[in-house]
Amino acid sequence: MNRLERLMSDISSYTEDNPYLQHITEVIDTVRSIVFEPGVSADKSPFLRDYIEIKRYMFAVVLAVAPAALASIYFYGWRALAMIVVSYVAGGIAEVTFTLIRKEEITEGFLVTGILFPLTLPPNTPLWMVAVGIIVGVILGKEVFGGTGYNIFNPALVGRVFLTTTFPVATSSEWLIPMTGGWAGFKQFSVDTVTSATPLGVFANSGTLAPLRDLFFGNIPGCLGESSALLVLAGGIFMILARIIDWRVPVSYLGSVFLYSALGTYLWPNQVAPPVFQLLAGGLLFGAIYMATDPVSSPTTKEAKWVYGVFLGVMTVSIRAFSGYPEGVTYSILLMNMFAPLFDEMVMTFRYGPIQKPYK
Amino acid sequence: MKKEIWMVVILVLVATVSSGVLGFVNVTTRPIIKRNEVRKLRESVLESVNVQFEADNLVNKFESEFRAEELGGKDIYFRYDDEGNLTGVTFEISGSGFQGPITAIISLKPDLETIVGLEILDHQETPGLGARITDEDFLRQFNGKIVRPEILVVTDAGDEENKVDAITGATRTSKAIQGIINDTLSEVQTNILTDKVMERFSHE
Amino acid sequence: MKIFGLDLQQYETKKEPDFRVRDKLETITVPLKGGFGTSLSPRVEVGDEVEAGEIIARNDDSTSTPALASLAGEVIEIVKLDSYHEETGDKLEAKVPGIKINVSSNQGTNGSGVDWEKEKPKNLRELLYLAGLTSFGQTGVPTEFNSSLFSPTEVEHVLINGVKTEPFVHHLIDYGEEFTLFKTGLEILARAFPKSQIHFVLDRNTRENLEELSSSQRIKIHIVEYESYMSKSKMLARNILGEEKLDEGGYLLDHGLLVLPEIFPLAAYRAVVEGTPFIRGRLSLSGPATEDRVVETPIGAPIKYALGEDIMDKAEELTIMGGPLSGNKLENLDLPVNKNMDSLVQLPKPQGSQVLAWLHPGLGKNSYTNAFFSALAPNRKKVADSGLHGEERPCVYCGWCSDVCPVDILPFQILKTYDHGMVDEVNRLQPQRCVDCGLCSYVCPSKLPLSETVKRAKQDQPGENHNYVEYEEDEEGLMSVITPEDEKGRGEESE
Amino acid sequence: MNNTKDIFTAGLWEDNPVFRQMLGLCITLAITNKVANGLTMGVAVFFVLTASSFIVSLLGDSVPRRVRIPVFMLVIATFVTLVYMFLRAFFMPLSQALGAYVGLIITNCVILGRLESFSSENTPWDSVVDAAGVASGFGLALIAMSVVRELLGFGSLFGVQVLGSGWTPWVSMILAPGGFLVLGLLIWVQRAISPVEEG
Repeated sequence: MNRLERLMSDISSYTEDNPYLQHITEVIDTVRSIVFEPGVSADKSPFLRDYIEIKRYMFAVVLAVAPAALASIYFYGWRALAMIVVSYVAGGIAEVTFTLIRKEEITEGFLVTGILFPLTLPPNTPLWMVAVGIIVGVILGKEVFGGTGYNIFNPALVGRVFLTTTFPVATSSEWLIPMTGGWAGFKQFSVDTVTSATPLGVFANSGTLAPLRDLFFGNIPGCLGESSALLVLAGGIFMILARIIDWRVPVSYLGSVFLYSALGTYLWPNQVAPPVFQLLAGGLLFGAIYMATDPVSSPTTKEAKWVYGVFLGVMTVSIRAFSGYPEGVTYSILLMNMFAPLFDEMVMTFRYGPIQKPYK
Repeated sequence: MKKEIWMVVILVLVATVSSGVLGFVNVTTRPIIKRNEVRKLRESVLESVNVQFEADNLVNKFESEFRAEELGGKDIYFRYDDEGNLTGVTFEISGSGFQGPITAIISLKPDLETIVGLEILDHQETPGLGARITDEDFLRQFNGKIVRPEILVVTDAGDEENKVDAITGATRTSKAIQGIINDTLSEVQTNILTDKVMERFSHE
Repeated sequence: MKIFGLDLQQYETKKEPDFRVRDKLETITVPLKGGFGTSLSPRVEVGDEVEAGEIIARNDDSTSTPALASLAGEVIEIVKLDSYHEETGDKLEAKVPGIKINVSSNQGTNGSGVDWEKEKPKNLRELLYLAGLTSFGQTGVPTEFNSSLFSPTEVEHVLINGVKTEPFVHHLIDYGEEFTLFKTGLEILARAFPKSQIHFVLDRNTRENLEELSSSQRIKIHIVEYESYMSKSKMLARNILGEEKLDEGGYLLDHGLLVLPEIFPLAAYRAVVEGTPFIRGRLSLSGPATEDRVVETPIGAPIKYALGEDIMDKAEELTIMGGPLSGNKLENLDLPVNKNMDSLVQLPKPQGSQVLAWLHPGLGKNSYTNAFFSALAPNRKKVADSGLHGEERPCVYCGWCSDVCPVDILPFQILKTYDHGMVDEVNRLQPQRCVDCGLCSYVCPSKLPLSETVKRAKQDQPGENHNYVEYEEDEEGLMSVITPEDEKGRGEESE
Repeated sequence: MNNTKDIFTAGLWEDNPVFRQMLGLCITLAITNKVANGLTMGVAVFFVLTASSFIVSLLGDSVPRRVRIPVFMLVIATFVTLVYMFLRAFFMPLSQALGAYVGLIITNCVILGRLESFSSENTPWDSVVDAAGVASGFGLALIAMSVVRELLGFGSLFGVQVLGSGWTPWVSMILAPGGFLVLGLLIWVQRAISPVEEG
């Protein structure tokens, strides 16, 4: 026990005893458990436990998304980092306040939401909107359902949808053209070359396809995290290898997008973009890898994951091609989030048979 | 048996009283309601040709400016100058917007291609977004634009005579307005008006 | 090394255990219950002199197996011993009676064997009963005596479980030197249960050369993968009986399967051929917090003495009876060794207070996930301790528990529905398939009590016979057992 | 329940039709994006509810049980139609904003519910007080919701810009999703102030 740890345990026991400070004990304990691994032994078998824990589990996602976050600074300047910081601070305050009022435990899920949320926003989103969005996402998307583990929807996407419906002008009408070459965005705070549409928007309006090479490496306007397909894919492969996400969801999602859009391009060439463009453009990769795979809001059985992914793909291509929105990843994931428990239930019924009610 | 009769009696009684009261109120308010509707239409028509009016001289003003005629099941308002020359045509156009039907009043020059003015009568577009089609700034853009080959509502219109700026963030509604104008106009031009207007021209 | 799998072998200390014999004892306490059966009433009184191998407690009325004095000496006390629930490891209120003997001689018995090839099967079974060997197995070994719920004719398969796949646990038999004896033991078993098939199941690492065994038609050899759950008798039974039968629940002997530990053939050989009853047990000690050894010791010797004094130096570390994944915490090292104790594992307490542990690369940490970068450092020694490595959190539905489950159930769903008291939903999820391997709790990042909950859900199953016997306390505070026969009767009544 | 004040406050707060009984939500969600609409609807419902409560309690036992629903509907429909024509005649823009929802007051379960459960069994005075309380509660809910929604959605109250011209409108607040969100949050607030007794 070193000095720092002793100090923290002193603070913790002091706040516990003090009637005025009691309600922040939870915060102190959370900080303590974040800083020091608690040396608690298992008291029931198995006595041997895996070293994995929720903090590391969540941190692995942050690690996986870090390259894409760095790239967003490269493309759009340090303002991208400011958005991430605002998201963490505002969302963190909302989370802690809420859990203190509701006298619940502070959980680590916010580590992930806090960074994924700003990466789904356009690079020129005003900072105060980022704060509003993450607060709505954390409170209405997660805490009202009971906190991490109980939410129906992906909190980051709830925040994003709230922003796009509430501030449509600010969040979906103007896009920035990313900088490239040399140090690009690392040398400046923000970018102000404006364009009116993302590659998907351009396709919806005029049927012009952006070059695939740009889509892959990231020289295209779009949301912060989605600009470079390469880095998103790299993060996805890391998470699949680290078992943080299940490979079934992204594979079935992307696969069904590919197949459906291949068929769609053949049948309705003016409305459905060709498959490879579909895969690389917009937030599909980011959504398939970081959002659709959110363990809490997606199905948990293997078979249901396949079904979920296929439905996601069909819905995304349909929204992109036949609705008023050029992009459909967010809405399809949120919609399928609602069906995730149903898919699980169907799989369980298939595997174990229906629920027997012996006394009825 | 007595119960059933009582039931009928009560129902009849209540219904009679109710319909009596409603009938009375209806008779009193119907003219007012009718007047309100006509008024609103006339206001829009007058606004579309940018004629100033006061609330109390609305009727006079309208009747002095326009002559209404029903052609092909559609109310068309013709406008003449002092010498009796046809100077404009005004009628209602409608079609589906992003959220629901949009009805508007459009005024044209006798060539049936140059827009004099556009007014929105009714719509259900998103407030703050699509609903901004009722903004003066948006509508005034149409004044003087020429529908040839068709009007285009685009993001950066420039000074072209058949293009207007769309509403930021409401691409769908903007496109809907574009569609409504082009479709209705071509239909009205070919089916109803051209002959009639030509006839007037030659006649006068 | 497996990229996509649970590789608990990384924890293993590969060295061969040190075999040793303990027999310098002053007092021993023979527990009157060990393994299956009711606890016995003593047949001796304080002051009696007993011989090594003499039956000192026997109860023919209820299902039980005789208890034998393991060393010669004078009975000095009848004591009450702490008892633990065999499934949950909780300390029970009721006590087990034990006979404390002041040892006068550390000499073994001078019994004489029989020619097993000429004996009738019935006599062989009687020998096993009198040697105190029939308390093994889930429901005892069937004999003509009242040693089991079942009769010998119901035994269709006898399975010797030679699989030791839980991390650290050692085999109790030296398959090199003692192999001939062991093989003879198997043949004795084949004669004792003439209508049944003898199966010997081994894991891949145990012994390479097995041709000698397969010479006999009656003895079948099975080799299973080295996975931590393979040593579970229910898991082994799947290979022989098929899944459908097991999912119905009930005892294994309901389906004619008798599962016995690997020490059984050797003990049977000694009882029949050498005339030495089962008075010396074997116990393996292993784990990162201690020295690895296998000890042969008279039954009734205190655990800490049996294993050696140096175990006391490690007393602050966690001692587990059984394997680290499914065993129970052993708090009292003064308890005597009983017949069905076979392994102790000592795990160090977690070091704790690692600053920002979740940011460390964790090269020395074995994990189901590769979120640690230990997969990149395969040669680095992997640390094992008894730590929870995190706090309990709500389930995040990562699905790892169902991924590692060897029998394809959904532990997190069982936990969720069980905690909400949704009985029908729990039953639908078939918790009775669980083999108690503990892997679901092992991998859970939220540190939820998954395997414990599944165990409880399994016990609540309608029609599911409890794997273990239930205990009641009698007037004297001693443990009396509701005999499984009573239980069977009760079950039928209530349904 | 004879205390006039109790009857009134029950309808206004503890048994608030929107926040507690979850009645009349269709109207509540549809028309509360502007305070003027909310207020008008509140007044309309107030008039219809008190008037029909009064009439129904006067009719009292003379209405046979089996035809009570048709009779109630007739009474309500009469008053609703009155309001509808009145609004169309004298408040044209408001009546357009409220659209079909004025007509739908007829099917507002708040009204039918009060008539069925209270007015038909109580004295005219109690009935009117109860109706006034419930209708005020309904109006209160409408106004509370529309204040939040108009303030955030337009930055204005009664059409007057109060949050400055630089206010970015929260469009979703004007749309249906905002209605659901604000309703949910206000129910939360109301229940936090006076918690629901379990059981």
